[in-house]
Amino acid sequence: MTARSVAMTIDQVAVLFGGLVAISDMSFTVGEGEIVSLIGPNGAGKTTAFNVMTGFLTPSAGRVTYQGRTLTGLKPHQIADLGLIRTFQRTSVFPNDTVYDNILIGLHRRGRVRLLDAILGLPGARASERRLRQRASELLEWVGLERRAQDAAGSLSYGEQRLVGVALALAAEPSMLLLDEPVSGMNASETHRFVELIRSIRDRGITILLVEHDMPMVMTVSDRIVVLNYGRIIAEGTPDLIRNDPAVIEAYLGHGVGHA
Amino acid sequence: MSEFLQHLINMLVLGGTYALLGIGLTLIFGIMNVVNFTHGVLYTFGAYIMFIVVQQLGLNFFLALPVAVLAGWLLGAAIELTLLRPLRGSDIDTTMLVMIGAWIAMQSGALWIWGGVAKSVATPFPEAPLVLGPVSVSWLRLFVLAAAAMLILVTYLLINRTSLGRAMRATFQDHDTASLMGVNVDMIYTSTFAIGSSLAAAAGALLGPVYVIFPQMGDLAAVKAFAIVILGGLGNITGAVIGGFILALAEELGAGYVSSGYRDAMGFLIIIAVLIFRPTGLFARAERVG
Amino acid sequence: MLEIRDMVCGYGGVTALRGISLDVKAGQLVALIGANGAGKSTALRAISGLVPPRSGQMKFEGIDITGAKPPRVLASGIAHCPEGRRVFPHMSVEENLDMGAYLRRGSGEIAADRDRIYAEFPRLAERRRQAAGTLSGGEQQMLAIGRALMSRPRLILFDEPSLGLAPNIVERTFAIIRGIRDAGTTVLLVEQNAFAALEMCDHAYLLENGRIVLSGAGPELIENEHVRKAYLGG
Amino acid sequence: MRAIITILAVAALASVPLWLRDPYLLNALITTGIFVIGAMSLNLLLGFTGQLSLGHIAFFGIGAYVSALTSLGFDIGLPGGFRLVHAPWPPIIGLMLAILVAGLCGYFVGLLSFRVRGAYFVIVTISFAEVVRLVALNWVELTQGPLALTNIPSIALPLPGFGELTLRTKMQNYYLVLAVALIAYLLIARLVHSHFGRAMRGLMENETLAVSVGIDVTRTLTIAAVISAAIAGAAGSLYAHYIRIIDPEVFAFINTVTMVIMVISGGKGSLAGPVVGGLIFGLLPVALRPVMAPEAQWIAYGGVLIAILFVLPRGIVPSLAQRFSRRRSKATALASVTLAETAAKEPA
Repeated sequence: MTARSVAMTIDQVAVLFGGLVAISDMSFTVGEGEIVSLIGPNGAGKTTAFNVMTGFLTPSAGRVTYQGRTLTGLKPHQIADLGLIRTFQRTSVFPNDTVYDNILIGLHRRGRVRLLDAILGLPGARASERRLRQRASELLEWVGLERRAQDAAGSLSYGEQRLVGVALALAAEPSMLLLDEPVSGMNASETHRFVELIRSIRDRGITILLVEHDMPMVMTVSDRIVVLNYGRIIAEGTPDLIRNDPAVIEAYLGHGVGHA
Repeated sequence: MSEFLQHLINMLVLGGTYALLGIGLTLIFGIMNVVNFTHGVLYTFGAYIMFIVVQQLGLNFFLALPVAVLAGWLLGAAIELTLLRPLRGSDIDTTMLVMIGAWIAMQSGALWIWGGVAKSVATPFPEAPLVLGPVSVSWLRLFVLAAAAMLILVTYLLINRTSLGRAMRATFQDHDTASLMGVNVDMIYTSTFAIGSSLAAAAGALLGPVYVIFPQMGDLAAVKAFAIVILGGLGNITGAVIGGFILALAEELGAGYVSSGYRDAMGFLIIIAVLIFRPTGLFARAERVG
Repeated sequence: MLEIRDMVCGYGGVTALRGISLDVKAGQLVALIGANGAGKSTALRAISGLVPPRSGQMKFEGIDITGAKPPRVLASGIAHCPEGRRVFPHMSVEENLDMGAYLRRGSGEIAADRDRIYAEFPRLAERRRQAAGTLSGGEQQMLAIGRALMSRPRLILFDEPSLGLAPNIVERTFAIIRGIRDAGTTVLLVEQNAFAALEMCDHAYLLENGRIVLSGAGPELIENEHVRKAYLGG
Repeated sequence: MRAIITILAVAALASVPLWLRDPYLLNALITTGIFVIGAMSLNLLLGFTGQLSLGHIAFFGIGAYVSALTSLGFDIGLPGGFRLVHAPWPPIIGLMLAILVAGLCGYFVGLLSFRVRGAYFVIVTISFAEVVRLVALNWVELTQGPLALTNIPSIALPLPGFGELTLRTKMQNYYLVLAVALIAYLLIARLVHSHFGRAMRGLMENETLAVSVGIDVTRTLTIAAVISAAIAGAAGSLYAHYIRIIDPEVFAFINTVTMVIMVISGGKGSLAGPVVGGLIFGLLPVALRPVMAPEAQWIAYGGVLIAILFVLPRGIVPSLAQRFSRRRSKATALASVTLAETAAKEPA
């Protein structure tokens, strides 16, 4: 690892559902500004790990720290306030709102004004609204959805909905972004554009943790890869290292997929 | 002490019918995810069937109970087929509001047909209660307890020992997969609603002669059924039986030692307390039929 | 055995299948491969009647089953082993197996079939009174397969049987599926693990965006340039 | 366009007492107006946060009782032999206190009941209203129980320099109700179009996602519950001082159902919905009275609720709006389809 400072530490985290072990003793770190991927077969505990990191699940043991703060006991919205923002595997949009309004909802953290100011329409609240609208337009442009701004988010294709999900997450001003299978359902050119987007996000100083099945995509974009199987880490390292790790090939990559 | 024993006896008698009410509601919620606001009306309906058969037709008291069960079954099936089947797949709020509409219409219908004057049913049991040491209990109430216990047992066996019951449990756990096993899910829904309704009607037919019969009698019964189901956990039959007895005990103690005016508040207070402190019901295995 | 012609199918405003035609010949193991969201699962759900088709025709052994509900499809001899196994978690192993025979009559024969499945999967026999939800993923997969067999189907639809299973269990599952075919039951298999599916099948169809774009024998498809690039990672 | 319709509607409503002389109809309009305010407050929860509260009448009734008791005074015994004596205060203070106390109750009920959702939430809210009703019925010393609180004074508006104006006539009360309704409407409109409104909408559409971008569920829903309860409390206060007699039946479940019907038929989640639905279902009984027995009316009531849910599940106002702007509605229709599809596809 390089001399980056550590953004997130996952320290001996375990999750049990009833008697079922979803994650056992998971430990790894993510450095500031790094792109790390978490891979492994379905049911290996990747999404569970995301849920623990973002407060949707309380781990049975161990702890997660982000920028020096222990996340245990914090609610999801409090964790979001620390700048740790995630996306979701399936449709992660507000389907009945326009794409533009989706982003405005995502800008919640930025747009807090006093309730009374908002109801009375005081200048402070109005100025804040103007700033939000400005910011929403910028974000739409960044992810390339400006032409879809006035369409209902639920009417978009899966690939576009994924982009809305990312724009929403970006609206929440993350310092670290957790992406849960962002390119599933995207075609090759959409995926290619998405990789560019991920890089441009990282270039703005945002740390990225990625869960993804699309191996070629993971291999191109990641600085480091963590491989999970049965709730345990079976390998960790650079894409080149992982591609050639016999344990990973046997448990996950299998026939030739690793050589993308 | 003897007063307390008397409360316990009353609790046993009441608890049986409450359990009957609760099982019907919990089945319908557990399997169909429908909050059945017509449950109380079916209770009222059962009581009026008792009144019609015994008082108006002059037939045997013991014959009236199976008639009420059958009538409840038919009315329940009719409600399911006309109101719920077309709304399959709608959200729970919509079916809940439709059930509220049906409740208003049916209760007003009862008021229209039978009027607001309370009716009573003559029973073949002796007036003099059975006295056992310090406590006494009327023969009618003993019969009610025995009949309720029998109906609960039949329902339990139906759910746990028959092929229909197995299909109901399978549908509750995963309706798509149940249909892949060849289960006619629509038929299961209709039967579930009909069975739940017939149990409510049976409870009404049993308690009607104990108290008096009037069109709004079902409202409190419905609330009690909700309290029981929440106590026992939605979809949990054993929980509903235990919940029925707990509610009866709380009411007896509340009426006996606090104030009789608050007897009927016990159900609501239990609902609020359980939902605040233990939202999945008192018995942890909440999501389960059987 | 199973003939599908121009089947169109979707949910609400979304069309998942845009007119597919395929044939499954008796005694074969036919694979349906494709990316996530290509419509593979929808195809199986349409065959078994969970999703009503918008248009097109389905025939099984010459009998029209277009638009038939699941119980009728099952009664005609098609069992569906759903994605994610979907055992009934609060029922015992034995009750799960009995659910598979829900439409059958004759408890003696059913018990005999159950014993055959226990003989095949001794783990299930050991756990016959245990709630299915407490089984491991692999055991649940065996139970789901056993349950599908309990209806004595002539065609079994398998939806992603390898999903979320450990590699060695996946291996075992595929061996069982081949065994089912070898014992004379026809199999239609939907699988994300394209390589494994192509290796073991007699015939395969490739589904992309709700359409069948390619079909042929397994080895043929493995050699196909497009398939190699898009699904085999090279 | 929308502003013009609103202004025209307000002008039309304001002109009513100038040409409508029938006191019976004016009376019906006033009580309807009071219930419309209640329906608007319910819509804030039901339509904008998606929480089906079926105990809403509790806040209305609490407002009515608080206001009545404030203006009537009371003398009750407390545990330990103490007595609490309250001398009558002006009704306008009663109105203020009604808003305050109802809002406070909304806060506590919200805090407790938003921990549970769906069917459970509905049942908690019903239970809450019933418990309040039973207290009103049984705490005879305070509320007179079933004997009702009578002779509640009319509201008097303080006019600086002129003393005060007691609202005795129907026309005066009509304008008071109209004014309060307008304030409530504007308040709700501002709220739902603000930052908070977006947070509420986000929670309603996709709670997990909303939480993940930093929206605090409890806080947002509680704010909505407080405002909703406070407005309902104001409506209750108007009711008490207009009818001048209240008994525990004000808490009857059927009154909540009436408000729900107003909201659902008009269109939940639309600002004008409860107004339109409220006017229809407030005045329908008046129109039906000469031709139908009361029981038959109630049967019709239940039947209409069912019919609306089958035929116009989205309500009158959204359905009309759809006709006027085809393009926008297409998008939403498509969106709801996609939503249904995801729901159908994703196993629970």
